[in-house]
Amino acid sequence: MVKIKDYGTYETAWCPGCGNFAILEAVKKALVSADLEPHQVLFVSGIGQAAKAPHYLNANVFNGLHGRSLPVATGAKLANPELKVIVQSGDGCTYGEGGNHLLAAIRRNVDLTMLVHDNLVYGLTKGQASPTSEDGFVTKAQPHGPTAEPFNPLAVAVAMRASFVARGFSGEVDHLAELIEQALAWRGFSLVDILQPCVSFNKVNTFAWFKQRCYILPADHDAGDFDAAMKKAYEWGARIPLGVIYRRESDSFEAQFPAVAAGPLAGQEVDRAALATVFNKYA
Amino acid sequence: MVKIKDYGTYETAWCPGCGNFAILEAVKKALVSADLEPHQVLFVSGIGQAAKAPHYLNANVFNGLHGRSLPVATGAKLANPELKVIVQSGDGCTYGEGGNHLLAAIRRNVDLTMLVHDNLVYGLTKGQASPTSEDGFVTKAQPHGPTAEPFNPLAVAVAMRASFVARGFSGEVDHLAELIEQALAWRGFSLVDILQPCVSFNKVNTFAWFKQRCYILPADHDAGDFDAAMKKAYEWGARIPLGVIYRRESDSFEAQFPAVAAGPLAGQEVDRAALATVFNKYA
Amino acid sequence: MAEKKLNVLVGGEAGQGLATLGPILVKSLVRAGYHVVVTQSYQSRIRGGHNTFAIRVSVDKIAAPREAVDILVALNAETVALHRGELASRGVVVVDETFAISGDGVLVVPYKELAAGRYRNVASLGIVSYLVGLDERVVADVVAGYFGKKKKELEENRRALERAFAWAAGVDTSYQRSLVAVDEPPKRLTVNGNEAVALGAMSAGAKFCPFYPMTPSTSIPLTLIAHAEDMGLVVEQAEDEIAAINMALGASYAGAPAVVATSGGGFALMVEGVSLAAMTETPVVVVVAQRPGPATGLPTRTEQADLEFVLCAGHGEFPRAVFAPGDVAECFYLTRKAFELAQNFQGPTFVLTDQFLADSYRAVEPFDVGGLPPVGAYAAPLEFAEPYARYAVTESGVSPRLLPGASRHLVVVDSDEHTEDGHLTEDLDARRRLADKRLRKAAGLRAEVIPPRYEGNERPELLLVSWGSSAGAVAEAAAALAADGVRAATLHFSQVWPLVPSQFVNRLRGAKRSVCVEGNATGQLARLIRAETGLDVGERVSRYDGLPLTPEYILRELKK
Amino acid sequence: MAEKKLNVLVGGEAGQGLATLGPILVKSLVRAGYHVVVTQSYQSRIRGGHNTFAIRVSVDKIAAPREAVDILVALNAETVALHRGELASRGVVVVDETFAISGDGVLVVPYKELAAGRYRNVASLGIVSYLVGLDERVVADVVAGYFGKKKKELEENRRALERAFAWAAGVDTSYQRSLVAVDEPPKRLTVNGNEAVALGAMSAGAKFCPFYPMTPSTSIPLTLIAHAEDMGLVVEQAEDEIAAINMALGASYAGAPAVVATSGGGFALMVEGVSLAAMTETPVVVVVAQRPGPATGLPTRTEQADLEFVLCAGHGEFPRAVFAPGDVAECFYLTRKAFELAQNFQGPTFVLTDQFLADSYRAVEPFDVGGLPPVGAYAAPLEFAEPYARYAVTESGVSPRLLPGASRHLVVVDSDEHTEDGHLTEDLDARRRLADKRLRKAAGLRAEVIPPRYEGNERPELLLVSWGSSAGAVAEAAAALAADGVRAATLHFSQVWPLVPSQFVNRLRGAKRSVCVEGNATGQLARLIRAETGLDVGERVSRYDGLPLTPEYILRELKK
Ligand SMILES: Cc1ncc(C[n+]2csc(CCOP(=O)(O)OP(=O)(O)O)c2C)c(N)n1
Ligand SMILES: Cc1ncc(C[n+]2csc(CCOP(=O)(O)OP(=O)(O)O)c2C)c(N)n1
Ligand code: SF4
Ligand code: SF4
Ligand SMILES: [Mg+2]
Ligand SMILES: [Mg+2]
Repeated sequence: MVKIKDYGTYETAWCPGCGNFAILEAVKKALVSADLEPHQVLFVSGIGQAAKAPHYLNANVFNGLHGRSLPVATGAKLANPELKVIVQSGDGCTYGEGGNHLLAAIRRNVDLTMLVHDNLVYGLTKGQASPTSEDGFVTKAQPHGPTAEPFNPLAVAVAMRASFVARGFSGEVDHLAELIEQALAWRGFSLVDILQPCVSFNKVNTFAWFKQRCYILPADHDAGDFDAAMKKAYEWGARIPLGVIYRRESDSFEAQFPAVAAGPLAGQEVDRAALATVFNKYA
Repeated sequence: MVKIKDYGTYETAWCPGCGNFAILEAVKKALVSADLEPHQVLFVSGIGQAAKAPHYLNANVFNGLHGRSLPVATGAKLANPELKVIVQSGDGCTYGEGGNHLLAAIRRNVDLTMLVHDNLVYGLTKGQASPTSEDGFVTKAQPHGPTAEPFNPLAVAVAMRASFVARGFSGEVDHLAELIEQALAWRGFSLVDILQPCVSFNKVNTFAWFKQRCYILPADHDAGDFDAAMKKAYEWGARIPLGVIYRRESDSFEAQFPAVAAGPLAGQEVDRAALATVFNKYA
Repeated sequence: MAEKKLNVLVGGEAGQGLATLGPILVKSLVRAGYHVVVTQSYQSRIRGGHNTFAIRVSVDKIAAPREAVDILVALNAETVALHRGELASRGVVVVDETFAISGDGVLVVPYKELAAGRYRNVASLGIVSYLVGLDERVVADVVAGYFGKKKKELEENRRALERAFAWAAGVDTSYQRSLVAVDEPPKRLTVNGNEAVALGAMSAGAKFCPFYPMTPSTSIPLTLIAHAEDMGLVVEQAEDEIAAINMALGASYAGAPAVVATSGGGFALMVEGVSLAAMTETPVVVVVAQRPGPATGLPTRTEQADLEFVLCAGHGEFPRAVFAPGDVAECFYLTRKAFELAQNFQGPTFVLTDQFLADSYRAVEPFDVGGLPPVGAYAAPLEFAEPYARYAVTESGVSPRLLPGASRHLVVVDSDEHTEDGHLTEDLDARRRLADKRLRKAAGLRAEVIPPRYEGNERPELLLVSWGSSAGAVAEAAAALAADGVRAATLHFSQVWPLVPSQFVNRLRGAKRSVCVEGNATGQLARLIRAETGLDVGERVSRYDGLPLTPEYILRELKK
Repeated sequence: MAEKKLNVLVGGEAGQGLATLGPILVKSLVRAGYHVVVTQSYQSRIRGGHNTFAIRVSVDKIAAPREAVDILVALNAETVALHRGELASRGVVVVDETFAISGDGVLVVPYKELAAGRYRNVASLGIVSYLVGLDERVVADVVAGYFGKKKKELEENRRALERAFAWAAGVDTSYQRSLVAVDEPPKRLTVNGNEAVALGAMSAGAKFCPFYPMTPSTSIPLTLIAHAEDMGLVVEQAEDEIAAINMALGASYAGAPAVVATSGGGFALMVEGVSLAAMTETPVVVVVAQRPGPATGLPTRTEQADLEFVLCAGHGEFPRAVFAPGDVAECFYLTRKAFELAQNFQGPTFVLTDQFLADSYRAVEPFDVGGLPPVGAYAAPLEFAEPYARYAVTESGVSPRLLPGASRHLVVVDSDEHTEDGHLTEDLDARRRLADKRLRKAAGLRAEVIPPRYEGNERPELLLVSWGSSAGAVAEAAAALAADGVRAATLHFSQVWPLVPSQFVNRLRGAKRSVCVEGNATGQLARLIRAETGLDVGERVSRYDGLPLTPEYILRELKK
């Protein structure tokens, strides 16, 4: 049985009061509930405050470039389908710089879990608007608020009939842990957008702001119903739903590659006879 | 009064029978109906067969990099809001390499028209699957068909509540010309996905295939209704709707920049007095 | 005895207010007539960790940071532990009483009596200001300017300052390190490298700056935004760096002089766009503020390791100009020059700085608005053949450039090889003609090169060769050697491409021993010089631990 | 009299079947025991325009294309107009009767009697095969292999071939250019540069190839896909080149030897990923098939202008190895070597080819499967300290590499500067130690460098220096000069980084006159040699009109 302490405790570089702490805790809880051992898990992240999270637990880690976590994760999963691959990064990283990879990951339906720490701001670079920043969110870079409308990741994911689309909140750790556990158990691509206060740069969407608005979706929300999901994806403002918004069984990406079905590529020797046959085709 | 011949006739590098010819014709018709003179218009394109289109008429042209037409167009429009800016490129260019820019352009709602020549294939590079290629579309690069689900540009655009979302077909030139004219008249970002046969590399979605399925949306389609639009965006297969799928008035992007409101930036001299005041702030 | 030079180091956690204290103290010092060189050292985090703000201040002109600390202002106990060893003799340490630190030169401050927690940084400001002999009114003025509109904050801070000055007046004079007063201080600006780049761009006529945030470049667009309304600028946060440079090219094509600023990783994403700028012959100024790599590296530290990368960035062959300012004033003037060349030669030009310079405040002579024509403004060509062809082949390689929409002439530009009228072609003769045309611009750029600056002994036994932000450290190291009787000289490149060997080979040949001093591990300038001249700059001083070169570091390495 | 060498040029529009005719003819010639050098020239369009497929064929080994055409097979009238001037004396032109072209050496073929429109290319194939003296059965076999499963097509093509041979047998023998027959032709492979790269990668143990299509690199992933099921490869089309290289790094980290292939513009987008490979110390082979730039340039033509770009690509400093195969066999073996070094030194290595070589079919000695150990396969380290640290500092700079998930040891890699265990750090001593560790790998790479190949006179009056795909043209030019009594020699680089000056400086010094022959405008190898040695390769032959270097071109330029 895996225990929380197997995942270790680390000093972090986060600000006291940051929502990242609770997300980290929820992630650990989910890993323990899923009975995953540290070496079975690979965390891939980009760059940002959120993207530091994998450094703060015991696991395999590939901390890559800003915006490029999903392609790395896709490659790793294809190379070793036995790894439980979890991507962790910020809203800027995932919906900004990395937007094109998110579209591709949803379409591919790779079996991995994407946790977006969504603080509606660029934290590490000191508070510029992120794609999810709301209208009128004033920063040094956006003195009159963002010039573009906010990106609604859930609506886009639902519109693409993504495999698993959920929203969590760092202020509901147990619920979040459960959500992550569901995402980990899901076969295919799972997107969990996690609302998170940034105490240093987001003075609008604070813990209290979220707390007041967030509610856990009732059991009767039909995550299999596209229209209902789209409606929930657009609920924002007075009330913000938490939970699995949309879910759709679909074919696994990896299964399309016979080599991947045979297990980790690293273990597969070059077939000399096959190679000779291939060479011969050019004779 | 502008005439079709003002837009010239050029030799093209397209295959005989390609849908691009009809799109070019429709574009010219729309420009003439809109009474736009060649020098008032700027075409921006990427790289691909579609992206060659602007070379085949008289206008200002910025033929840039594969996937990067939208940022160029955005910059040009901000620098000179008096230009009528039209972006023309392929499905690979716009939904593949350029996916992140499409998301950003929709969110920004820049006043420009994006015409996507959607032949469901990479033409210029000789027939690999594009993001819109259907399941089972076999190519040399996809011997068992694409590994990912097709991208539905209309659904994503509608989910993002894009300003103007439409679909045309190269086999309905007059309807297409009208659609483009509407897009040109629209204030804000207008996306026109144009179905187009590629006689060389797409032997599935042929002219006949499209012709059989495409129908013009009846007048009672309410393009202002999100749910109705989403439904139409997903209609594909036996029947494929043509026309304006979704429409939403929203604030103009350019208006947020006072300098842009004052006309072309090139004409604005550096204000020496203001500069002196700025310098003084550092004293 | 009053001091002519001092080195003040303020240290603490991120979030303790260094970023307020430091600039206010610096501006006060500059207003009081002193010269300054600031070195900021911070971590890639928002709260906690350990940051420092070091101010070297002097009555006379200075060019570099120094290592020995005269006054250490510790906002937390860790700062003392980390930096006590750097104290000069008679060095003073300013601590809070709760740190329970004592000893020679330790000034224990009862901060809780002076100000509430949030305002302690301003209390520290007051104390150190008193110790260096600043007039309270000067500091209070700067504080007022800083908190300007926030009435309540201003009030609290002002009170903290007052109390601190009052308390400091009562301490033993042995803690004082008063600077020699400057009578009738001349007006100077307090500007860091990034601000100077931004101001230079504005003065040159920049109208458009799309950006994606990346340390240490971000304050360039932020400075432009701060003045956007006054100056009629358009500054837009892009979805990524690829978008940023392509937006810049679109805007520039349509007539708006454009600049992008980023750091190594972001620049990597702009490389394809750089090649596009060259092919379409579109002016664009690209500022690369270097930080240690590879990859994310040390995002908040300094290095000079992207020289070769910037020189060779982009597929295909095309001319470019690369500037590497040696100080803050050069950040201003060379950014202007980069605009001028981008516009005149219609292509990409580069300004290569680094975190040290980007964040280094200096006292700068006021820029003379009258003497600064906007070089970036688009000037319509006086004549051109009709029908208009954007890429008309000319002797200089520069073609008359019109703007789309500005006349009935059509402006067609293409990333493919093209004919003179801008339309794509597969004609291989046209290819050669157009490639030659583009490459001919190199001659024009070469004619405008800023020669490297030679200073010191005419027949040196030691020549220090350097580029970019290390100018000051090298100059002061050479001065120290000269003071020790060494026949020393310096050869400094503020433009690193193109190089015109005839401008400097005799200097290299004339030195007995030459050493290339660079903030990188592999000696990139030395390699470049050899590539262009065949000459070997024999030895190297390298630094690549994330910190800027200092005179002391150079002298230590030279002795090895 | 039978010929020992011939030059056959087939020309026509895109869509007329050159891409079928050419490879079948080539394979037939190779099966008949001849050597070949193919040059493909095509436009960036799918139908129309003007394409050529040139086959130089010889009984003896040959290395380069030639300009004078012995047999011109014109699939359209335009081809005659464009290429008649290139005919050698006694040259033959094969045309359709509808072109209404006649004259000396013109063989007018009544194609409509031989085959329906779609099969005329195979009728042409039959005629030219007959003219060069190929056995009909050899050609028919290749045709059968080509159309393999498509029964009906095969039947029609076979009939066209038969009729063409029959018709050709009746024409005047003056049109024949029979090659000297090769008795018992040895078994050789017919492979082009891209195929050889792909086969080399497979043999080396490549398991993963993410790609985004880009001419002229696309047939590398396509060749891998064609054999993916047999060889257990994963080939996936990525959303863009940034994704491609990052997917490759993810897969490689997890144990799958990975390769990406692209051209200049796509490589520009991979530059940030290259730097990431270096920082995370992840093996990856990057193939860059060059084409003329800047920007989109001439997408289907050839050039050697991305040498400096590839050498300096990526922010920050790190070691790399860059190979530039001189022929198709080298494409195979050097790709293997690139895998070997990527795996052994844990970082990015490069294979730099170009459109000419990528598309150039050659007769290659069969690869000996027995003698080709999969170098790319991951080998677990024999020992390592515990707790496991991915970046344990070692003398060689290479750390024991484990795979994630393969054991209980955790494998942590980071794009930030990191400690030995892979976790991000801001410790500046660690920075220096880890940077030194990474840079130390350069020594290991240097020890493995393939020296440049020197051939010819030991005291040359003329030394031709070259790199990459121009090897053959330079060798044949030197041979022609030698035949004319010139004391000529060649110095050819198939590995262009690192350079080890001691391996070749004496050769440069020993030549009276040296000329650097490059497919670019600015002389990039010459500059690189000067950067590394201080030596000036005096003169240059440059070609940058999109066509490959030929012996004739070089000789003409040398005479200028
Ligand atoms: C290519 C590139 N561009 C920009 C950066 C600078 N950068 C680092 S983190 C960051 C934003 C982070 O925002 P987000 O992803 O929301 O994470 P947060 O810090 O808010 O958790 C940026 C722009 C970078 N590292 N690389
Ligand atoms: C950065 C980059 N990657 C790849 C290419 C090669 N390329 C040129 S066109 C094209 C695909 C075009 O497909 P699409 O946009 O659908 O246009 P179509 O030819 O089908 O009209 C590709 C991949 C390129 N020019 N630049
Ligand atoms: S800046 Fe914001 S997101 Fe980053 S650690 Fe601090 S509170 Fe958290
Ligand atoms: S390849 Fe397809 S899209 Fe391109 S010109 Fe030919 S038919 Fe049209
Ligand atoms: Mg964020
Ligand atoms: Mg297409």
